[in-house]
Amino acid sequence: MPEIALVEAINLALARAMTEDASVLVLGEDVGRDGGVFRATDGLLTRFGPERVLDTPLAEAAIAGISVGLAAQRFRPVAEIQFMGFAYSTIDQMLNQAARLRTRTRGRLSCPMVLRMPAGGGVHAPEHHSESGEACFTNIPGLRVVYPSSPRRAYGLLLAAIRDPDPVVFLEPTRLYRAAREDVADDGVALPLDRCFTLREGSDITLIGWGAIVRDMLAAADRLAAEGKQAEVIDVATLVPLDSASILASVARTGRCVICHEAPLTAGFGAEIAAQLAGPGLLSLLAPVERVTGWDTVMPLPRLEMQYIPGVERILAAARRSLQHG
Amino acid sequence: MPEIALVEAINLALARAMTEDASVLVLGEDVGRDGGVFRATDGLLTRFGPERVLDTPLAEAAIAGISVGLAAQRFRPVAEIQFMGFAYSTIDQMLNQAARLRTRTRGRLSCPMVLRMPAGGGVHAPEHHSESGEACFTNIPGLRVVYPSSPRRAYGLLLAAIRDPDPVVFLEPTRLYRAAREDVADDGVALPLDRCFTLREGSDITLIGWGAIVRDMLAAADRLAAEGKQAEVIDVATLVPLDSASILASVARTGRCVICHEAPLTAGFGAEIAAQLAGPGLLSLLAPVERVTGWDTVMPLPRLEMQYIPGVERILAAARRSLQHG
Amino acid sequence: MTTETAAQFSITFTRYIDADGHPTGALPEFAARAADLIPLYRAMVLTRAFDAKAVALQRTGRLGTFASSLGQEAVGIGAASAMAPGDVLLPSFREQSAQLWRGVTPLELLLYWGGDERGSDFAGPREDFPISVPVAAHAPHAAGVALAFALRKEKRASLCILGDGATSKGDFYEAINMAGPWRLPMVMLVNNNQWAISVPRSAQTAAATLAQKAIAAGIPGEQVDGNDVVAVRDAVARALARAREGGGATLVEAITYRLSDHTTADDARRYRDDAAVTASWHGEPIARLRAYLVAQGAWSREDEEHALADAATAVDEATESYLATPPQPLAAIFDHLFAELPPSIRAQRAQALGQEAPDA
Amino acid sequence: MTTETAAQFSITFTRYIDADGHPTGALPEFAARAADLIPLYRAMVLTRAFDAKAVALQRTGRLGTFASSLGQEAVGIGAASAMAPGDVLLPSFREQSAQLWRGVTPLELLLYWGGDERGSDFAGPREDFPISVPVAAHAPHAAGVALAFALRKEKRASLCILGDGATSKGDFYEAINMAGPWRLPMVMLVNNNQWAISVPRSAQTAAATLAQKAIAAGIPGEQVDGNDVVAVRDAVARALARAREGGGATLVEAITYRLSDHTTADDARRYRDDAAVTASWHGEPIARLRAYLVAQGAWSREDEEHALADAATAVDEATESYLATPPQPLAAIFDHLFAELPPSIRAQRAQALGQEAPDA
Ligand SMILES: Cc1ncc(C[n+]2csc(CCOP(=O)(O)OP(=O)(O)O)c2C)c(N)n1
Ligand SMILES: Cc1ncc(C[n+]2csc(CCOP(=O)(O)OP(=O)(O)O)c2C)c(N)n1
Ligand SMILES: [Mg+2]
Ligand SMILES: [Mg+2]
Repeated sequence: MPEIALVEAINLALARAMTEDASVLVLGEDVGRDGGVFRATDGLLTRFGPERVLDTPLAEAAIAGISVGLAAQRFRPVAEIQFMGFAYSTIDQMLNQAARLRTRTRGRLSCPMVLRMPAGGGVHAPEHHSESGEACFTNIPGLRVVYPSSPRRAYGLLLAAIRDPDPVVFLEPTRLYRAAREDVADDGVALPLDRCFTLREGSDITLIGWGAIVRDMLAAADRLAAEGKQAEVIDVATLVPLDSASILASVARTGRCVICHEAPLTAGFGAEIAAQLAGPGLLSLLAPVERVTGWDTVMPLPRLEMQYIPGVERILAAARRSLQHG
Repeated sequence: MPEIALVEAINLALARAMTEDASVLVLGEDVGRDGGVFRATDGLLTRFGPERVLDTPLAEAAIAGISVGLAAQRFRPVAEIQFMGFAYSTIDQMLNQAARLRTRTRGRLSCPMVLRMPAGGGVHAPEHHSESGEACFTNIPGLRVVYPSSPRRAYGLLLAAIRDPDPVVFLEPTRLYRAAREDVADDGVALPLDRCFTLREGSDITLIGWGAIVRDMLAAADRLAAEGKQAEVIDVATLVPLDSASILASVARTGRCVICHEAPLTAGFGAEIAAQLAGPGLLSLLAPVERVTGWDTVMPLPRLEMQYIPGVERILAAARRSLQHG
Repeated sequence: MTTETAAQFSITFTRYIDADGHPTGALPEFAARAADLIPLYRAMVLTRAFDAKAVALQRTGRLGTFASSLGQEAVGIGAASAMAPGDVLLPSFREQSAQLWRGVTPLELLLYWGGDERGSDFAGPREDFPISVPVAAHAPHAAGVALAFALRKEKRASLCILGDGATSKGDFYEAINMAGPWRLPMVMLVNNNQWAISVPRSAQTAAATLAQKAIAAGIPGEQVDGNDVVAVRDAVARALARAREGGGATLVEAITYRLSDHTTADDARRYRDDAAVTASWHGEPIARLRAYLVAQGAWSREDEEHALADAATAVDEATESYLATPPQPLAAIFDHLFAELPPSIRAQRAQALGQEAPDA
Repeated sequence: MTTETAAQFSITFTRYIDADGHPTGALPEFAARAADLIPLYRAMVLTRAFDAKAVALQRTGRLGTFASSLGQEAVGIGAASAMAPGDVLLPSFREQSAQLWRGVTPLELLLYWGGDERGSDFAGPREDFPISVPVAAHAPHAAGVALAFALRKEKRASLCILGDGATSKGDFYEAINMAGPWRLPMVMLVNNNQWAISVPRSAQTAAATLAQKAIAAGIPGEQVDGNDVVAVRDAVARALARAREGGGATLVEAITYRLSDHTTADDARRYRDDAAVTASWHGEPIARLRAYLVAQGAWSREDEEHALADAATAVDEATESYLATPPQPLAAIFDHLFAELPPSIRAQRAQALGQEAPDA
């Protein structure tokens, strides 16, 4: 069981899915000979041939749109969008078409497609390459939104996403593509798409988040432990549908919660979790829910990006504030 | 001061803005001779000529995109998207371009444009014509999102949106286009873009929402009054930037809150308001925050749409639940 | 300076039967005997009867907004009659003629336009796409369906029908462009009815023809008289045959005229002259084919009466069933969202059905 | 059947100076005297020096990902030198040559690629757009800018430069199509360098030329040798002149070759043969124009040394200033978001700057 990077886990899951199911196709810009700009599809062309691994023309809306057509014809397209910054032109197809095909036809047609893309900043990439736009996809009924934060979860959740009979937007934390390494068994075992992952148990406070910031949450939990406070760390992983039960249960135990994401604060997906805490979770709360997020500003170019992206210190400050409360 | 319908108030504001500022242009599909499919631009072509009122080819992304170009050149384009269901292909331009032009150029170029569109259901329109997709626009730094619910607020807020030096997405409740009537003085007075509107004061519970459901909130408040409970009714009107202070102040007085919107629940913009109540507003809360929203399903075709759209009864049920709490 | 010609193109316009019903020359194989055209004629008559009924139902509050295809029946019938059953149709919102030919029932159409999703659960052509209300959004689906056929090496093709207005949308261009390098078995049929709501064809694009948009994609494009069902069928049949044989995609522009309002929600007198509309009645597809059939001795006044009566019966029966169909239960909103409803939405479903106290 | 020709088109390819630097005939007015081409030559040399330095800075961790224009310098210099100061440039991410000619400083370019927004606050061409990293997203902006000029009846035009890959994007087609009916003063220049990262031109579209995409929009389109700065400038100048005079938009395809990796983050050997790249060095724009100038007696080895030295100095000075420029303060993230910062974001700003307790 070799230690591999997150992007290699993606690659492994793609290869596994293609091996076990001939209807799985990979398509997108530069996914073929180049193996994808991050190498997520490296080697697949050689292994599965040009009828399973398709380099597309440069047109994101159509990449999503032809995937809908392929999926209606019982293929399972796994489309790659090169960076989340270029995924916004797919929203129309994902919202009006992919997410609705089953509903519109009362199940006659369906849309088992996956739209994968790297998301988030922190790799000093050019303008428009460091987006955290997940909130654009989370208020779309009929769509699942998945965002793993470790190689093993990336592997298992991508398998699940591909096997799922409905459309999934699958976000991959660019910052962890190479930085996150882990033993991953290529055992073809999928992880559930409707469950959060509790990465660390603790009774004093719950840290909840997704994507690259999960690593910072774990680091913050270490620091808190050194201060004598046990933080529970939850990787949401599947944003939609949300595993509210696990989240509410954790906060019911700890009474305190810090929600962390890289996307801007206002109407970021963290708001949904906080809203559930204000609703069904209210009686558990011993302190105001904290959100540690990107600022409500445009993601800056690389020179200031690390001051935009929230990290361990901001998580710690929020956690301490919460722990000191009441 | 004649009583006019909401769509006429829009028309009045457009005419006023065009009269007072020669850089204001109106563009979109069928906005010219046809006067817009809802007649929002009726008469403008005759009055201001084809150089101020432009019928565009059928291409929403480009309608947004050329507006960015016009705005960079100091025009103030007011672009109409025919229905919100067709606005999703503008998100790329609004998010990556319009909302960022000022930031990207450190203020050298800016983007004073308005993207108007009808939103919401309840008029038995065809498929894809009854969307409430505001959440797709609310996590976009640099963008304002405005959604009036009465003729007067439509008039004053549209004037403000057009005069604003930055891009604004302006949503108009289709259901109220003709149904909402009010005296409107064509006095050129804009309403503030950073303020909620308290439509009714009350000390027992706060009802917060936007768009067509505000009328149902008012009706619910009447019913609650008959039951001896005074509801404060707040029309959020400007979703982004949100007037958190007014909302928190109201809930600080009432301790109870029902947030209402037509869009689906999960990650709807109501979540942001609930999140603020779970955060800075927590100590005010005497009961769990209630959200009365569209279901997390695809907006059904007309035969079932009124069972999808939340109305007075669901608001009342939530309010009573809240009032009974604790 | 050297200037050389890098590429040359021409776009043809084809018609077989002129506005007065006169053949302009020999007709193609499938129309060799006039009687062979009778099914097409009857299908156009059925479409017109259906449209009239649907408009009437809307006017009396018993149907939602509806888009009539008055005067454009030859486009859909010509195209659909060129299809093999295994081909897949991806229609826009004004192609009930093609859908009816394909086996979508008048009842299904009424259900759909009456606001009931069951109208898109076609009992007949199970793989055909539902109507695309968003203009041109189905163009890339047609490319995807065609790609599926190509990958499976099936001799099938997809047929996408969209309007003149649709040729301004990025989706349209991206789809035909993708069809090029992959030689996708797809036919893109532009129903050029001269109007996109109030926007005339001339304001939509400076292109002299819409067929020439194919040149941008490196695929063949041609124009036909869209009121001549023979010309439409011939061009689409050739294009489909080439597509199925691996010859790639084709764009066909069918020139017709929208004799009706855009939809029942529209009042076309706001933006176009009645005179132009009246003039466009000359050469409309049904009268044209009737004139041809009559002149060929293949059609009588009695045949006409039968055809009208049959169409009326079919439409009336469908209307009765439609009006007698109760709406779906509220649960239907939830039950087709996912293959399996996630727990969070199961809870909402229960709440909606009032089986449980709500909790959000 | 009647089949008639509805429309005909042809696309020309033009070159003035061939791959070996030989004139293929008379040169246009602006190039009548060889000496007049020296500024263009020097600008190409400066661009190449800039690109080399930027790549070196990136390799040593002092610049972000960078897109070299090696071998494509004639496209941007030819185009920009055809512009009037009042025209507006909308460049993609590989058109530093055009930007430099327009007066964007090497320092500004380095700041931008070094990750500092101040690099897009051009002191020179104040109305030029910043670089468009999203492919083709700036095409509709160019149409909007052109529409602004047309509405104000100013004799100005917009020039948008984008790549061969960009011609697959809906934005590109929607923009040129809109330019048609409105006769917008816009020039769309396609820098066809044969590659979109790893995707070759042939896989991008089945169109025989990219210039013919203009036909879909009903605007003129032509091809030029993009390694011949005279041909590029001539075609763009004619197109701009026509645009400013109300003659509408033009698409110009400049055929060149990307001699470098896609960007510093790319390794082109993964997907293309070194041999093809090596072959493409023949006829590259700088050697070509130098050969011409030398043959005309307008350029000496000494001139060359001076040009190289001047370029090196300019680039070195810019590099020094760049490396000496401290980053913006964190407040800059907030201060250009809106003309006036709304209260909620003022609070975040304060929180970010640590002046106040956070509260979210
Ligand atoms: C993307 C999109 N934008 C706008 C609309 C609203 N709309 C419905 S039909 C129509 C005009 C379509 O014109 P055309 O493509 O020529 O088809 P026709 O109606 O003439 O059949 C418009 C603008 C829509 N349905 N979809
Ligand atoms: C909309 C969009 N999709 C994807 C990308 C990633 N990307 C950057 S450059 C590029 C290729 C562009 O090719 P081309 O238009 O030919 O320009 P070139 O790089 O050759 O100059 C791609 C796919 C992007 N920047 N924008
Ligand atoms: Mg039309
Ligand atoms: Mg290229």
